[in-house]
Amino acid sequence: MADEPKEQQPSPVPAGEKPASGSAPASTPPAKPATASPAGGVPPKPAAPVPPKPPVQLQTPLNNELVGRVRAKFGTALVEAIEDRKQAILTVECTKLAEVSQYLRDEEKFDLLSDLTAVDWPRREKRFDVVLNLYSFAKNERLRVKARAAASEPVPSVSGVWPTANWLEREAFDMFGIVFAGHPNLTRILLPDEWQGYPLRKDYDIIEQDTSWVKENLGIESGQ
Amino acid sequence: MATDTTKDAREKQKTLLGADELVLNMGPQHPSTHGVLRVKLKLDGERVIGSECMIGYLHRGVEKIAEHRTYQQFAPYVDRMDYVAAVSNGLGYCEAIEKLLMVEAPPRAKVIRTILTELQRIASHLLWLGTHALDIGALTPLFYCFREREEILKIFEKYCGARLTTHAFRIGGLQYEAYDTLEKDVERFCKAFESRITDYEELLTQNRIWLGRTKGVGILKAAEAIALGATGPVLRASGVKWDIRKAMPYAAYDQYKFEIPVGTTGDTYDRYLVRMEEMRQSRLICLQAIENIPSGPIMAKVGKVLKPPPGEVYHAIEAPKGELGYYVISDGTVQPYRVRIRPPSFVNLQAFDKMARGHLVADVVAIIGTLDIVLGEVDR
Amino acid sequence: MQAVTQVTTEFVKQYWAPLLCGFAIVAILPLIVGYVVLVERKIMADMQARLGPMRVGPHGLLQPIADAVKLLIKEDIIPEDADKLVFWLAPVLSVGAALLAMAGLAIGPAFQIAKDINIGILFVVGVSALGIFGIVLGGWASNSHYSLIGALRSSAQLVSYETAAGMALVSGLLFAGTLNVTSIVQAQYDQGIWFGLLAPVAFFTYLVASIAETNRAPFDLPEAESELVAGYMTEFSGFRWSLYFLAEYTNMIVVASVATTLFLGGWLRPFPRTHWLDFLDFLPMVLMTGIGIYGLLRVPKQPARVQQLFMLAVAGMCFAAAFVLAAPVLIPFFKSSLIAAVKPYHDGILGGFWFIFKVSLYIYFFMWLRFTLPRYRFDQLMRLGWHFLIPLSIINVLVIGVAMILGSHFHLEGWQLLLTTIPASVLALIIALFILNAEQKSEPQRASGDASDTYA
Amino acid sequence: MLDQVIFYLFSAVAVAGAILTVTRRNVVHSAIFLITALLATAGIFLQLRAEFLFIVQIILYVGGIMVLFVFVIMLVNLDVAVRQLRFARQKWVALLISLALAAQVGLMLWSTGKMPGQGVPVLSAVPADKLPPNSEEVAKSLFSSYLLPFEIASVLLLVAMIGAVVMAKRRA
Repeated sequence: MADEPKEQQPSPVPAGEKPASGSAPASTPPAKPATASPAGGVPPKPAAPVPPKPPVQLQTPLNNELVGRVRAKFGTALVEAIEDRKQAILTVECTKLAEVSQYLRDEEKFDLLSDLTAVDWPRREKRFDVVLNLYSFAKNERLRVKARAAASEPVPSVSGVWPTANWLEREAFDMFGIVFAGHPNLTRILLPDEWQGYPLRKDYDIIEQDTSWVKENLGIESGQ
Repeated sequence: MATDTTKDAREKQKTLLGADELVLNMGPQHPSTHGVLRVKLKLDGERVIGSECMIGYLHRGVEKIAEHRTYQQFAPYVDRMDYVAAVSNGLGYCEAIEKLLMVEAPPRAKVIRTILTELQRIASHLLWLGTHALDIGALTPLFYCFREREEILKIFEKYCGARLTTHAFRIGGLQYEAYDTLEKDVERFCKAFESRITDYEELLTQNRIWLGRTKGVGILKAAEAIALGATGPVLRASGVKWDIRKAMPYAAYDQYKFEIPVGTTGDTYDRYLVRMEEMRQSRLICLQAIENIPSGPIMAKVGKVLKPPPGEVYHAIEAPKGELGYYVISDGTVQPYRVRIRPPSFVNLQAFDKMARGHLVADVVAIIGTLDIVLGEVDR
Repeated sequence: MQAVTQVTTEFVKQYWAPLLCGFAIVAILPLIVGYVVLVERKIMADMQARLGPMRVGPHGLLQPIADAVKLLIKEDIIPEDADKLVFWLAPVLSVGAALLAMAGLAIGPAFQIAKDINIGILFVVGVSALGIFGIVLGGWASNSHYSLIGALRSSAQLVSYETAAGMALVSGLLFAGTLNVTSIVQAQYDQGIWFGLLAPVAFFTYLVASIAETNRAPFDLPEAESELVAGYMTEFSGFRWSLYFLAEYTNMIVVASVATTLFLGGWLRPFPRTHWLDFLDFLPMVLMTGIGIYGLLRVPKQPARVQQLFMLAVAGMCFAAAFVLAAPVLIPFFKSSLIAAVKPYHDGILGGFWFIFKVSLYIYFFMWLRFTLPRYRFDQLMRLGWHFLIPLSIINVLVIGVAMILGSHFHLEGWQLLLTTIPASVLALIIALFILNAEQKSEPQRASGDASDTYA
Repeated sequence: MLDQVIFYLFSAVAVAGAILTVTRRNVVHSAIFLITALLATAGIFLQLRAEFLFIVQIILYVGGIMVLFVFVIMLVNLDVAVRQLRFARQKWVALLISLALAAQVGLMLWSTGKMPGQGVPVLSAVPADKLPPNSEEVAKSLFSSYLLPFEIASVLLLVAMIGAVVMAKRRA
């Protein structure tokens, strides 16, 4: 993660959200994956050299008061605190997720759980990110909390903290197979209960399906 | 005398045979579940003592599709989620990707986006009003609402050629310049709409039956609404004055004056009033916006192939139904690594059980209506 | 064998006229109901800023026939777990009761099947109430929860509102002093005033209760489509469904006829004894001619040749009807000697016209309410019935009785009776509202406990 | 002749309905046959020119009481009823009572010497227009000669009604 920061693209609109990181273009030349061709005319040639270069660093460490307080309270349970495109992201120890959530809701007034979802990084040791998007009415501020979990590792459920997590965790279970410990009713929500496989995992192909289920319940060879 | 005998009947049924619990399966094909929602109701007589929403009948794996399309290719798909408010969906997606790309749409594009999105909000609320009234048994408002919605859809059609799934916006701005009479059309609609909305209110707002059917039904207190993650009119009717258009302005909303209507008790009637007032406010926004559409380009400088720098962004807009959030992760390639859509209907529907308990079957219908869900968005 | 033949001939000889009328009703009523539905759809369309059926025939005039054919040739579906016998019986019961009730009605002074039965209006009310069995048994036999709830709602609703309707009828009957349909109308002629004016509260109560009894909006809970799909009719399709439909609309006609007979002066024209209003006798003729002329004007605007011809035929029928209606009114002008001979036709035709006119107005009111109002919830419906309408109708009977005694004490007649009955009605209304208010004040603590019984 | 045919028709329907009522396993079917029996009885009343009784029978028994019966039956779990024995222990009592009833009726017919077949006097047709108006006559006898019994019955019903309301209120 800790790469040299570099600005990649001059933002066309000055008022736009500039990358929070450094301002000067550094070692690599401006790659411009999205070339500033006026209203799109010529195919953007410079797009070609992008892939080989190392990923651009827009994520900077975040160190504001909130992070300070969380770090003071939970110490090493706060794995990382970064900012990406001006959006705060805290990564916490998976086992501590429920306590941190409780703290964030009660002490830091993040009373709305906007969203809870997961991301699959199959090549990582702990392949899942459980992502919570929080909002605080009092501060008018959003916060993203992440917890990394291995495939079989149960993640503490936050449905006790925010009841809205109930369905959202069910959906994450449905789509990724992440088990949330302490969830009152962890069943599939969008897919049929007997479905095999977790479709949003990266190793689940886009045309893959539970063939036996389809045959048995729909009486057809394939749902495709 | 009839009272006593029927009471006896119920008493007998409870004590002698213990057959007092009735499980009623509502949907997925039922006139008032607004699509393919299936609700299992546990009834005591006609009183709901428990409920379970079963969803997923319209699940198409939109988030999975997103991972296999380029950023631009995926844009039309989002229209198919909340298909009665496609423009809002498109706006949220385009702005999220713009944030990811760190570009901003030019001012002219922003204003036109705002106009169309607010028209879409009116259209979505009109559809809600018509179907909600129909659920409660008032046949006529539905047709009036469709009459007005038709006008809005005509404007969309003139602008981009599509009425329902418009794909009106592009990442970085707009594809089409506003057509010549856009301002005039919008103005004509807005002028006429004022009296039309008064007509609807005359039909319903003071109607005794309407009051009886909506007041005190499906109460959601502010604390409960927040805990259940409800957003949009559902949250505002509970008395929380929170609208993303004001709290974290996007598009051109910071330039216009409008009020955020809030309710007090959080019952179905309050949600009705809030949405009615929101339509009025949207109308005012449209009128303000058409007065001064800045000139200039309509497209920011973005390439034909979009490769946002790696990283992630969460962007939420105030869709007609509530907070519509897009959480997009880029790995630097032309396809998004992950697109998570935070659907307002899905989260709001979770409040259904809380709201329906203790009410009658007839109220269940009113409560489903008042949540204003679209199953395409719930199931994605 | 001979005995059977003898009995049959005896029977036919004695009752050929009512039998014929009965056949006529059974044969024609479905058609009438079909066109009532068409009119309802057209009115609804007009109120909702659209056109309604336009495809079959000019202005959709043949739509009812197309609908009927469609319903008849539909597949007859009986659910697997249904109780076959009851499922078969229920719609027949429903429609049978409704048709039987028609027998007691007098459409004009000339047309009545069960002539001069002593219990007249009671017969109509009692027999039409039997239709409830069709609904209840049909709902039960379908073996579906929606149907069962619809049936339960229906029976509870009917039992509750029948009381109010019956009491309202009693108020009206107090003025008539008889149950016989013909005599009731005659009494209104003698008094020179409709009983609906003398007892407005009773008329209002009956109006509301009759909407509830026929399961029409805003009291259409047994078949509330947004809640119960179609209530007791959910599992019925095709022909059986159309029987229910026929029963519902026939019931509408029946209650409208009862109300017309008792409260709106039956077949009497407005102000039957005011002679300077005699020109009203020409109204039916003029009305029919007007419709005919309008039809003629519309002929060239029809898109297809067939449709033009059909429209022409409709106009022709209107003119023919106008001619029939005009004959008894006009003949005396030319040949005064024929007055006596023509009189029965004169009264019969004009009476029939006015009766049907009033019934149509009543049904129009039903429709109007349906398009305007949302639906009541079941507990609200029951509360309205038991807490307001029933007390109101009972009190109304009491005070109307007192008013009549007072009236006869002061030798008041006809319009003068209004002097006592209007204050009485107002009094009844005030007392009922007072009771309702008192009920509502004690309501909150009950509602919180949620022990209120929906079916009570 | 016609009158007799109609009478025996109605009687047969009533008797058959009554028998089927007690022999059917399905409670709803029993109710339907009970309704049939009641309607047939009403028909006999009508044939006897007792129009008022006819309509009272229909409105009260068929339209009122039977609706509530059916209402109750539908709420009851039918399987339980089916499993129960049709004729429980009371069958001897029932037999005794019905025998007594039959004897009573027979005795009455015997004593008046009007056994069926010796001419049925109750069926002699009186021309309809000769009869006094039915409901008026009922009203007159109720409110003049039978005023006291009528009032006692009314008070009894009122007491029952109030009692039921009070009990219901206490439960609720």
